[in-house]
Amino acid sequence: MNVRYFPGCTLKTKAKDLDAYARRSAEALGVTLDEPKDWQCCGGMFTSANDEVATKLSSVRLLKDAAASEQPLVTVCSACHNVVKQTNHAMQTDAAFADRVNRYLGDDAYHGEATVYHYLELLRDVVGYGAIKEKVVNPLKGKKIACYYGCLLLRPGSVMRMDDPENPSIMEDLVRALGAEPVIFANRNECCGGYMTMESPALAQKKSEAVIRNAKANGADLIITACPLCRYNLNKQSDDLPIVYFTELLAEALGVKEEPHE
Amino acid sequence: MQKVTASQLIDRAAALLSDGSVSAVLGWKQGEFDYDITPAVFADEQALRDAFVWNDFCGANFSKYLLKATKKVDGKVLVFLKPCDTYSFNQLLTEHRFDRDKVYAIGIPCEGMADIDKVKAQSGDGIVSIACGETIQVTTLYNDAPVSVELADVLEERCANCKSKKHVAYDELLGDEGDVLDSARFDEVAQLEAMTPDERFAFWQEHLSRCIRCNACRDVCPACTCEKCVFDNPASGVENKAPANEFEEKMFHIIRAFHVAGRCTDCGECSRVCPQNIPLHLLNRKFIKDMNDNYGEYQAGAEVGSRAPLVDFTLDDPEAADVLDRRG
Amino acid sequence: MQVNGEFKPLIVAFCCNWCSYAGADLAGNNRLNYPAEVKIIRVPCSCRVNPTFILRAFQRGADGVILCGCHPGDCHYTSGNYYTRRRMAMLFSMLDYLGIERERTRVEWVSAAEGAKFAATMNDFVAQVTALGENKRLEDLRCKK
Amino acid sequence: MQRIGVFVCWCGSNIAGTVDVKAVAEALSHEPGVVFSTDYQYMCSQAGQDMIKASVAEHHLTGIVVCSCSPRMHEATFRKTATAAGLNPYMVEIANIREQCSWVHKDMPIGTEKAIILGKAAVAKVHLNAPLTPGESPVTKRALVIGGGIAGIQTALDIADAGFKVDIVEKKPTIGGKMAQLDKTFPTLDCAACILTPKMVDVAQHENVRIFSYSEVSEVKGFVGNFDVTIKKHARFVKEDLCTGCGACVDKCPMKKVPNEFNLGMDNRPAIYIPFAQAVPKVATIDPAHCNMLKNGKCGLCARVCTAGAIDYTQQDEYVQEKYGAIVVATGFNPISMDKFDEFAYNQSKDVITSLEFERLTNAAGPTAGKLLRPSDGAHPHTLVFVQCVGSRCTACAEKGKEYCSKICCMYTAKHAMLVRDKYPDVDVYVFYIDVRTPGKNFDEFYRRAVEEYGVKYIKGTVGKVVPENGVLKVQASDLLNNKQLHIDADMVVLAAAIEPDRSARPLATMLTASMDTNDFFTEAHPKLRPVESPTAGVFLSGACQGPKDIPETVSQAGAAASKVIGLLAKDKLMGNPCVASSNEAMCNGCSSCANVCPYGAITYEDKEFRMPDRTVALRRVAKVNPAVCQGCGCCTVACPSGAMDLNGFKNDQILAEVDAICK
Amino acid sequence: MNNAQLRDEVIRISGVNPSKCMGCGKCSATCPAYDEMEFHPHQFVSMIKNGDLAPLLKSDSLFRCLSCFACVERCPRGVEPAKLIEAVRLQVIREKGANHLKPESVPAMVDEDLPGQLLVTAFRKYAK
Repeated sequence: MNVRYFPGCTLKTKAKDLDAYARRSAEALGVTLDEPKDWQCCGGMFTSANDEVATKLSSVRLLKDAAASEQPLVTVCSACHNVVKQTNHAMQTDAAFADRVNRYLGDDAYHGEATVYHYLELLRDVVGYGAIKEKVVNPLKGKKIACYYGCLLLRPGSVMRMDDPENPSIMEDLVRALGAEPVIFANRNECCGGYMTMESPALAQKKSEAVIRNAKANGADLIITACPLCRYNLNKQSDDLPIVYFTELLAEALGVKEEPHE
Repeated sequence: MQKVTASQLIDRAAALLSDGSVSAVLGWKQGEFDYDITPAVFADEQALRDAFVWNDFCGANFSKYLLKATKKVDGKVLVFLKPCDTYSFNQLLTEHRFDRDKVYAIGIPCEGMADIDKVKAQSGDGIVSIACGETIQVTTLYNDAPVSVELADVLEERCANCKSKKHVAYDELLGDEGDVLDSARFDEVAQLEAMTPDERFAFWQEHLSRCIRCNACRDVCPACTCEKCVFDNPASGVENKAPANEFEEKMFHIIRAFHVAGRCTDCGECSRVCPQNIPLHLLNRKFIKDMNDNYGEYQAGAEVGSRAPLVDFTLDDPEAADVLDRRG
Repeated sequence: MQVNGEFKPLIVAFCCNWCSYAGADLAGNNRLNYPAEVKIIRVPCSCRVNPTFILRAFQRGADGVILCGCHPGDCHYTSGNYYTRRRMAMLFSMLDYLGIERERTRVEWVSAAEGAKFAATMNDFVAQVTALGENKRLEDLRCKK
Repeated sequence: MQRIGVFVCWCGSNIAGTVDVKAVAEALSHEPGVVFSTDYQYMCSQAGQDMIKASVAEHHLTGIVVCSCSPRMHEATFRKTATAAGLNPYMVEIANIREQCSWVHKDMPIGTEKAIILGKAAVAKVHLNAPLTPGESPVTKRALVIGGGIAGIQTALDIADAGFKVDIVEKKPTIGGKMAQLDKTFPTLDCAACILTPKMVDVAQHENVRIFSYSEVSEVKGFVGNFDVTIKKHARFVKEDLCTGCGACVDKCPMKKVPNEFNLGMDNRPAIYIPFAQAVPKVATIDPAHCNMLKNGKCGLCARVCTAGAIDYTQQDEYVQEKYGAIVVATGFNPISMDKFDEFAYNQSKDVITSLEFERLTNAAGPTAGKLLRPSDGAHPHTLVFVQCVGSRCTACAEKGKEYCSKICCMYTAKHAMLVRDKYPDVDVYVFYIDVRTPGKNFDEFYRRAVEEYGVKYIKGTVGKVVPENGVLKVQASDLLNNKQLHIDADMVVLAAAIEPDRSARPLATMLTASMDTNDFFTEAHPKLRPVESPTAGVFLSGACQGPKDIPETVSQAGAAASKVIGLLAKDKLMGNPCVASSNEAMCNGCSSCANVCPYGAITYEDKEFRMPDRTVALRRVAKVNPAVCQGCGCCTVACPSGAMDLNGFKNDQILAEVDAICK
Repeated sequence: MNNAQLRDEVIRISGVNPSKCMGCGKCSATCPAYDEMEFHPHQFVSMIKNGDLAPLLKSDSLFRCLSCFACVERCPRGVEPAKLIEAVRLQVIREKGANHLKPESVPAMVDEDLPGQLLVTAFRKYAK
């Protein structure tokens, strides 16, 4: 099957791994990722104020493209996913906002017709973890993997509608499908410190440390994440515990992990 | 032209009669004119071969006829149902109006039925005979050669705006199954809604003042199967056999539309049989549209046992004033 | 009807026994005035009101019909007024569709404690119908004296 | 043709001040059928009523119109007068010319004119009145109580003590309900078992009470006074009449690893079990999901050790049919699931528990024999954090919490905190609260004792996150009064989970046609005046099935429900309200529209034979209204397309006659 | 804008009704940036509800919210404090010259691995 695929800015620069492994794994799973032409950066965060229109236009353009192609729109970066899904939700539910956006974007009005999936949702709901399990060639036996969700992937739960925001299992179930053992730890959905790392490195350090400490205390060998910023913050505080993108783990299990070209 | 032929239907009916599966057949036969097709009950193969017809003028919806037929006939009644008829069929089952076990229903595809007035508009008056084939061949007193009319050009309004080619009930299907369609049947209601009240009043006065209270709309309506109609019942307080004034026509039609609201499948029989060509379906569709808009999509007869919007509620239904305001 | 050259509308108010009729009684107890044009018919529940009653009132010369019941959720019979709400919404929308002035019909929820609301509603409704003038569109001249 | 008398009341100057009563009497005297018309100062006085009675006799009246105050005031009075005069009471109509005329209009001509019109409408209606007689139905002198918790037990005892038969249906193997699981009870701290178990024994031994334990109601038919109920007795694979409750089988059962539901899964029980020592009936039950003998025919140990021969592996579910005059719902409550609140790490740590689990943990008969031990490792805890309002007062997400206050949590949390501090003064106890709600006798005093005498640390604020790490629970919370975020290393966190109605309540409500609110609590007939009755006649409510309640409230409501039941069962016959719907069979289509809208389930259908015009006989489905159940709202009359359904006392033609009279 | 107008504007653009707050303190209990803030989430809600906005507009707390939405997710009343905070912050940075983050100060804060996402987000939050 074909889906529209939005990598986002960071996956073209500092998080090329996240992108490369996502592409290779998709191919191995029989999913073709079509990257729309001329996409723009999503902006990194969704401004919740309903009078902010301009900052949401790039996401709506992307969504319109997906709606026109009648394919779901898939993102892999947690931040992109959050922005695009929240924008789509606003277009569906806030008629006044949608009206203003549509005035900017020309004749064919958009009201949230596109379906937005996180790559994880694509794996779970479209490909199916059962099918993935069958395609695993390198089962990651014996590995204890902590799945770090951070904040953007699941929240707000009423909009993301991906998993229980307090007790998620979408990544853990993936880890099980890949043959490894998930490590459940309470700080998996607590913030890493996010962009505060610039202004208040101490805060980011404290938050990231708490995540790593909690994962370690529960016996993790490895932390996986879907967010380049989370990975950046956690990496800074981690000495021995590797922090990798979930797509890398997937590619490894599917036997398509080559060293990415730098 | 229709996709199944009369002879296919006759053969199948004859087979079911001869093996005893059914003991009577509800079908169409010709009336006074070729285009004047009426329902009939056929008891044996010979009768079928003599008189059964199936062509572009077989608009009659048999569902209502089952009420009497199933009570009169011992054994099963075979009935041919066009897609729109199946909705009425289900609705009557929802209301427990006949015994499903006494019916053998054969679904037949329908390409739409011809409106004789539209045919006449093309062929001219004085129709002597009509033959339905690839096209409709109309022989008139005043033309030397038969006039050829395309069915697609003379469809009844309800068929031009057909809501469904899918059969929602049958024991057996002849021909191919169709789909529920995305019809434009509410467009005319929306146009009326967009008029000023004065324009609307004028529109309805113009139409309803033509009513001669012949009761054809009621008598043909598959939702009007009351054991005793309120309009015939002196105790009901609204009994009136004949129109006394403009108000009463209006009252008759409002009450009738309200009585069938939520139960009307929009089969369009009322408008088809109205000798005065009053667009009665626009009253029924108004209720359907309002109920869809305010209480969620509901198609009467789509499934047996569903609960019609007027015998249901939710805690946050809109207020009457909001329903009006919403439309502006 | 015209009284000394002044139009006095005829208003029929259907009131449910448990809330609105009691609300009307309370308006009386508190001596809250409203026009005598309003004539109340008591029904057990607003859901007892058949559209026929409303049409009949119009046919016989009423200029406005108002239906009062318990607030949604407060029905003495638990759910009667929810049915009323749907039925009347549909009926009034149909009357509007036929070109009858929508201001001649109204549903109002009045509790037994809302005597003041009852009086205010009636004052307002009478004023509204008075402004419309006589109900020519739906009245039956034959029945009017 | 009726012979109608019109009686216009002055009500002193209340009416006569604004309405020319003589003119009204005069005008109405010319209405068709009116043979007598008069006025009087006080029609409701003895003299006024005597005048009416005399007039009925003198003028052979068949109908009466009283132009007076609101029928809500004196309709009953004048109906009695009519009865005394030998008329049917329903031949009286009131024209309300006081509240709805003289009191709201100031001008005499206007008031008089309106009063005449209202009088004419009443006269028009009386013409169409027919004598009505309330229906009678017998009363089965037995009550059914559904649910055997404290609410059901108390209701059953009160009914039984009044001399009526009562059956209790309890779905668990024993009665006792939630209260049996509790340790101490607030605000007196007496032990729950000490006050409950004697009642359990009383009810079991009462000659008027039968207990169907391990049973459920599977079907309810009929109506007030005459319910037909089917009770499903689940097979317990033990003959109740033979089992002595000795417990030999329980000891010998090799399958000992079944999570013990009575202790909320905090320890295990065997496949054959007696829920707790004081269970009533004290009879063993085999859990078929875990019994090896029932699953694969291997074992049979319990049968071998049972000296009473009570074990029966072939037992089947049994259905019992019984008739009842009244039904009491006492289905109780449960704590909500904590799955959606995992910021408290309930699914991640055994040391995060609910308050009900805490009850078991401090109960001498519980999994730790009453010792406060940390569930994860059995260690003595040093810091306890209680969190209030978990899932209560939660409007953010319907799938998650409940909008209402669960009412009992403030008090039981104070109790828990106090008991911990009393037994283990070395343990630090924090209680995070939003508000402390203690409206009850001796309740606030109790809570203050926890703070002032026992040193419980009450903190206004709540817990945002619990992180289990290296054997401690890292609790992050807000302290609103000090404007601080707190970080507490706790050993245990106790969640005051919101309570919700038992799951069995919803299907039961459908069976009983009893209404529920959006939270699945049963709705009372009137929130103030009829709080223990369901709007469905003959169905009564006891305990938390109607809303969150503590034990004292539950017991008082249980008694109240019992007294309502006793009042009903004390009658030999029920007199109905004659103003009920009735269907004209000849016109009925059998379409079910009326039954769809009936809030009381008063309409049923039957196939009836009708002679057709062609002399054949046809079966037709027709509606039948049960006058004992119908409350007379009239909703069905409008739903009925054919007009077959009509309402006595407010018939279509009567209302139309009023409309016509007003619009003339 | 005066305080009342500002409050109404904040309520309008955030789509949040602060009156729904029952004062449980869940937002402040759950906030990861609590200790960085002069005014805490529950105070934000209360100050906006009361129209007491002046101290907020001047406070650095506006720029300490991580937009992690923990308060939004866990609030039992659906108040969504993060959206309120953002609406107030927008009132500040939309003023000319009031950008909290200036491009010239960025180079000093970044290192080689810093993802572009971070800069984009920070600018969107802190500057107009």
